[in-house]
Amino acid sequence: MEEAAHDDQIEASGPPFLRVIGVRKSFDGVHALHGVDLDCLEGEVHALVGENGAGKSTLIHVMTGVHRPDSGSILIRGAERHFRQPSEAEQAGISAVYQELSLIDDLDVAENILLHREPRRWGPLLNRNRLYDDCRALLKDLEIDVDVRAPVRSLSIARRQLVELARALSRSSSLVIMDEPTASLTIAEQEHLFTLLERLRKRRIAVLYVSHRLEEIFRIADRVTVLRDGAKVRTMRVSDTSKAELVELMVGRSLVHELYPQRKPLPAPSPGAKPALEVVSMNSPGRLQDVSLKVWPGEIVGLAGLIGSGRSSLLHSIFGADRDSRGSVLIAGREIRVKSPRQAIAAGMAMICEDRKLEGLAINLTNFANISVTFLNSRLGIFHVGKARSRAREAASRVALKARLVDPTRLLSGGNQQKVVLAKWIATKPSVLLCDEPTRGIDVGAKAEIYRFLRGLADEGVAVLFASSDLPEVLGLADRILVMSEGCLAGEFPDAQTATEDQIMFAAAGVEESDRKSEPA
Amino acid sequence: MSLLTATPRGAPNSVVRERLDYATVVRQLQLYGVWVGLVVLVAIGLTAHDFTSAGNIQNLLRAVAIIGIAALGQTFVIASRGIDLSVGQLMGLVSVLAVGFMHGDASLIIPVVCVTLALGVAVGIFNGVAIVTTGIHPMILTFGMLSALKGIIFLYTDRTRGSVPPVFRQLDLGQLGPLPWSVVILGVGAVVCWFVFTHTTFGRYVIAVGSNEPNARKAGISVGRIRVAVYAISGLSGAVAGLILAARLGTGFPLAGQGLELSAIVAVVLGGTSFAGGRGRMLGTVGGALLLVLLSNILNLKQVAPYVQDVITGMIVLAAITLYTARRAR
Amino acid sequence: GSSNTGSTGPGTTVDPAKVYADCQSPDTAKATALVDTSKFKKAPPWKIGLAAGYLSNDGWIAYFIQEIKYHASTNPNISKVIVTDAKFNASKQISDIEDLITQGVSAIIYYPVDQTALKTVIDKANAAGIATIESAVGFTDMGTSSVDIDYYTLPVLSDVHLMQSLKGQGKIIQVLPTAGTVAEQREKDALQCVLSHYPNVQLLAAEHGNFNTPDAKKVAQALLQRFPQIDGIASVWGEQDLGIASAFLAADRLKNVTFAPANEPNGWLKWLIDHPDKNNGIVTGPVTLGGLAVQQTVKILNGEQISKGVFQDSKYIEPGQISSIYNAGKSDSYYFNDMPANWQP
Amino acid sequence: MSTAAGPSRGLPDIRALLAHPAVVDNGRRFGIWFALLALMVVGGSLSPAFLTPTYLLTIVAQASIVGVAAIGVTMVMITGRIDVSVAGVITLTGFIAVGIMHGNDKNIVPAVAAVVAVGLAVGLINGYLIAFWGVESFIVTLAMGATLIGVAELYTGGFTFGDPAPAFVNFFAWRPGGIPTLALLFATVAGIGLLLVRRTTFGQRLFLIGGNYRSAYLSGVPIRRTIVLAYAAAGVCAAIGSLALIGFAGVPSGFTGLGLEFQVLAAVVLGGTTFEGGRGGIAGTVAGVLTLAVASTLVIILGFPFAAQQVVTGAIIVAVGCAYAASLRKEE
Ligand SMILES: Nc1ncnc2c1ncn2[C@@H]1O[C@H](COP(=O)(O)OP(=O)(O)OP(=O)(O)O)[C@@H](O)[C@H]1O
Ligand SMILES: Nc1ncnc2c1ncn2[C@@H]1O[C@H](COP(=O)(O)OP(=O)(O)OP(=O)(O)O)[C@@H](O)[C@H]1O
Ligand SMILES: [Mg+2]
Ligand SMILES: [Mg+2]
Repeated sequence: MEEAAHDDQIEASGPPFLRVIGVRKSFDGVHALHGVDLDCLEGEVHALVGENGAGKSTLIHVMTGVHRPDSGSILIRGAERHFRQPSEAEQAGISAVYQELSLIDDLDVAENILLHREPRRWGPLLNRNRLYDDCRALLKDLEIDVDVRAPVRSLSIARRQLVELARALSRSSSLVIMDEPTASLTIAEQEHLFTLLERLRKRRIAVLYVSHRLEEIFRIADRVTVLRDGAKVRTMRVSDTSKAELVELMVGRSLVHELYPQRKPLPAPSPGAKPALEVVSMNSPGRLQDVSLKVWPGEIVGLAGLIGSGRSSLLHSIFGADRDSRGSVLIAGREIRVKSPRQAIAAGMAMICEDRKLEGLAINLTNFANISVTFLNSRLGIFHVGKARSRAREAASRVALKARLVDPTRLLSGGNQQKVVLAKWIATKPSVLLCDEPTRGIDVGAKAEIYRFLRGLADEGVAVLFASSDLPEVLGLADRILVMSEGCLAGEFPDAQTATEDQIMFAAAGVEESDRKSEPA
Repeated sequence: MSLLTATPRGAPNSVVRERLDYATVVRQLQLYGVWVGLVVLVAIGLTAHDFTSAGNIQNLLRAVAIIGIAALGQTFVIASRGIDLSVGQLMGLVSVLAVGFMHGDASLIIPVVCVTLALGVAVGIFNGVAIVTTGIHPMILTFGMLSALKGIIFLYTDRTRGSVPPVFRQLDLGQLGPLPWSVVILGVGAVVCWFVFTHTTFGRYVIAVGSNEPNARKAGISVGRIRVAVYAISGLSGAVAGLILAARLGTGFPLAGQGLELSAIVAVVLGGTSFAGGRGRMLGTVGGALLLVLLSNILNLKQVAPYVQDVITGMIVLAAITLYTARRAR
Repeated sequence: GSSNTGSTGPGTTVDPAKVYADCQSPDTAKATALVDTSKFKKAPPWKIGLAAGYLSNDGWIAYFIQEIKYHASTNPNISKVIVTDAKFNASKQISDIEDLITQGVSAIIYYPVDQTALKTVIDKANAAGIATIESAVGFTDMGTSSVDIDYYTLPVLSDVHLMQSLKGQGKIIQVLPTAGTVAEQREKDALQCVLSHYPNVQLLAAEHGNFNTPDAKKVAQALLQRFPQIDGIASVWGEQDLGIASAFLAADRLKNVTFAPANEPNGWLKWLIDHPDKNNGIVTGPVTLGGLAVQQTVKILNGEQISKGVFQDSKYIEPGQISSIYNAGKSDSYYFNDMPANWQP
Repeated sequence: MSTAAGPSRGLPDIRALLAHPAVVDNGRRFGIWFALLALMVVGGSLSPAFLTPTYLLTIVAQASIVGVAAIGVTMVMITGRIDVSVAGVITLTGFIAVGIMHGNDKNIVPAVAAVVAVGLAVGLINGYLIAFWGVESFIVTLAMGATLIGVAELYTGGFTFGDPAPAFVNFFAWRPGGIPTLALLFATVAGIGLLLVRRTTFGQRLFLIGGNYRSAYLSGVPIRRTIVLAYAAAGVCAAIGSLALIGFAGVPSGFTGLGLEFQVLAAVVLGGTTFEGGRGGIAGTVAGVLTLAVASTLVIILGFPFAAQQVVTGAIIVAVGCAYAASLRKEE
């Protein structure tokens, strides 16, 4: 491992700013990291890539003291450090833009940017004038146009991301870590970020950059480290590798399509056929604008878009989970009233949510409780445990759940937790399945199983509409792709097999076809 | 020109989401409800005989001081998403101990005040440390503390006991200009708390911790220390309120603090501080305490029968709280 | 006053009269001082404030207040009674009295949450020319006047009867009202004094029955468990005795125990009538105290000279006589009183 | 790799054993029963009569008032909400019960029906405000409790009028087979509660809501209805508790129910139902109720003064609560 690290070093001018050696971390038996090495050199942009759930964010959390590693060490300029809190990492010169936004909604922009580093007067007194002046100056310098006094609560996701960025850059740190900073930015904003990164490089600041978008990496990074299933696969110079190689290293197999089940061409819908799901003019104030779509039985439709583009909002609206939304939903041609998920379920819909722990599972309860939630509707209110158990067992075996029903869901791996979610929904025998990031944070093996499972359902005639931020996944799994941007449908790719990542990206980032030509490739 | 000013097309995302929706109305209510309530009450009060007499105004103010001061500390706690039920009995304990120790001796005032204030802070720190280290729900912990403190009061004395030196009684009876000293303390306390809350880094951290604890931690804030500090402040304010209680009663009455914590909490909530944390209104809290006292005063002056008073007060609090904390359940 | 026929058992070497003489209420002497009330004299109509320390505690208080209202209504000079309720909050009672002063009442009748805590505001009322009449919780030399049941004499009377019935020998428990109240303090002191004359009576424990039946029952159940032998119960509140009796009955130890005479809630009278062997008489703590308080107030407002304190005598009523104050048509929480039917709740 | 950690001095095995999920889990589930057992052993060694069935049943009967009310509150707390209006319900329904019975056996049925109806109504209002308006449950039930006490005062004018019917009192003084009827009542309500929580879809939903409100909503659990029902159950249980209180006392209960809400809360929490919801259950609550009852009897038997009883109660709550919370935190 040592040798590998030396091989890849660009300059050997003293120890790297930060070196991570053999870090391991597990959560409730899920091994998120097992033995990762990494180093970040001054003036270098180091990219970190890996599939969803490879452990990138966990590694970052370990480096910034959010999590403590189970074992392994972190060296700053050659000296070992144990960060117990984020503040200690910050003092050591590390700042981070986390993947999930880490702002405080109840504070304003300036208070957030300088949180815990406020300009003071006479000890603990807040110097408000300087706070706002400093922030204004900072944002001006970074060319970010946000009102410093605006409450963060009122900002869009993209703006929050920019504030977050400003916060990380405002620290005079020696290492800036960015976990998917471009995930919600428009093309213009992304370009701007890259010029900022250039500036950092010039100031000899180390940057650790996580992204799913490989083009970005080839544009800005010096070296790249690939993680897979919690372990480092390889670190190499960007100039020595190719996109194809990176993909192969990330996925761990040379043939990507093995991961995804075969697509059969759908028969053209017969004239009288009704779509399984039809959405007409769905609106939700501030979130969705006039979205209409159809999904045919047996079809898998992928929803692509930037973070905050409204994919989750759309799925929630269809599922009746957004009270502010207006629009009609038709199931098999019949308009249904969906003012609550309950009604949606009764109409034959099912929805796999984006965040398992927040929206999908009560992790402290047993798998049985979590699976049986959707079929608790016996008339007399008496709970036939035996019957329910056999039904749950059947559902669990269909998704090949590798855990006992009586186990608390909290103890399961991410993949198995997701299978619990799947199991609870297939137990309802839905005709329309909505999935929001169905493979987020789970390992490749489990992903492949879930893809196969979804395809299997489609083959049985279920209509599947899924949102994903993982473009290869959208391209690989979907029959048809819809792209969302800022609450609207911004593009459709009727045949997913012929679409490319670039095309989708451009549509998602809100660039008209005409502009695209002038963009640097 | 900045690269980032280009307005995105469609742009529901960049719309500042301050629509006049339900949540906004609730927020406005939380901000101004208490003042509106006060204005209405005063208008009703003006129709009562002698409402505006100097004597009545002073009575009102004196009555506000104790609840108001305890509620100030409670505001910090609730803004940080906690609750302190022990503060009422703490007030009782402090008042009983202060009276017992002084026993009419003016020379003991300063040491006794110091000791009892320290006691309040110590109880608060205990609460905070237990909550932070074990993760126990603050309502349970401080409820246990409430029982324990009540017991300690009765271990010390089971009957009214002792007296305070006349000088000490000036805290309640004496005046600075038109204002009773206790009200001066409340005023100063309110200003200090407001200042600390809005103009120091600590205040920002309390909001951050109450609003989103994990993110506050990520920003480098020592969440544990902030929590301990807010309970310590609550303890301190409870002790100050307890001393004023001692001055007001002039004697150590073991049951004196009973139930005061609930009045304090109601005052805080009426003032617009949200139980969900992340938002605190110090001056609103004072307004809330004033509202409670004014209500009782006006009902008395209007000669409303006591039982009816209880129902009216209960309903008003119920309605106010329903309006304030209602959010769209989903 | 009372007259005990005196038993002649082997243990009774004590003359009750001696005990009464020795265990004098600390308050009686002070109560005889004369007070000049000319400065409180007012022309009618009078508005009277009633500052209650609490309303919702027990039936006795409710009847007491009703008595005040009734007697006020019979006096054409009294135009109104304004009631405030401090709900056991000493600080609120101060505010309540201030509010009454603001309203310019002619006199204030009050029963305090805590006596001493009210001193300043009472002085303030007096300084403003408003007479203050303390009532119901025990004599105080504070304010204009005090109209009370003697919470010291009443338990002494009751305790002495208990000692006599026990023939000066045995083990007793004391069940006290709510901790921290004046009544509780005086009862403890009274029993201590009485016991000092009866060396062969042993006080096993003193616990709180809080003036009410369920709490007293719980306490009694535990005490029954703790002490295999209990000969006597020193409790002067009939409502507590009801709970104690039911606990002793359930434990099948009722036959061995003697109750001190307690006060006169209807339910307790009924129980005594139903259990003649347990009937040891009662000592009254009459709710007519309310009427007395109004009388005293009227005297003051007329500027008459009064004595500082007035006591509503607690009488011992012989077992055979208690049916005279028992009212079979009324609820258990009824108290014998002097109000006409339309004033009865 | 490097620095594989693990201090291997002292008692690593025992510590590892204690940290084992199964031990932690069972410790949490049964800890309160062990505490109860320990208290009984202490009691038995102090007073031999303590462990006689008669006396133990007496304690159960004593505990039945808090116990019955706690069953309903447990359901509410499993959903992650709270109900402190219990004392208000007990007080108001207590007056209504004796007011309607008026010492006459004929009136028992209407009285009981009215009491249950009022408890139900209060529960429905609480539940409606909390489930449909999303009002903070602590503060709203607090205000509700205060209002109910005001209503009780208004209703009675401070007087208790009426008496419990003789048959009612006799029924609760009865000990069929040596078992006090109050203990039977408690057992029955607890049994029904246990069935509701363990064996009905309603019970299952309580846990799902408390475990994760959002996921329950998105899975089609009728959240509001379930919460309203839980509060209704709490209201009904409190009303039954009020009947138990009258039965226990044999006289009108007046305002003696005041302050009971916090005893109920303490018992539920000791039983392992957390404020955050999704955990706990009826069995634990029964143990919590009995533990508090035995503890408070013990301190009297030990001859501790009133003050010490308070301190001990507080200390038990703090200690058990902290231990429980700490064990949960370790798990995270
Ligand atoms: N706090 C946590 N508790 C339990 N498991 C966790 C936690 N954080 C991460 N994991 C698990 O650790 C694994 C790695 O997750 P991590 O978030 O580091 O992946 P990632 O590479 O950042 O993925 P993505 O590209 O989706 O951001 C996943 O299986 C995830 O479920
Ligand atoms: N409850 C809400 N209140 C206000 N705004 C919301 C709410 N939910 C979402 N939004 C906003 O609506 C926009 C669309 O968000 P949404 O989560 O649907 O996007 P997404 O494309 O699914 O992104 P992600 O990849 O993060 O899931 C975002 O700007 C978000 O801030
Ligand atoms: Mg990540
Ligand atoms: Mg989404």
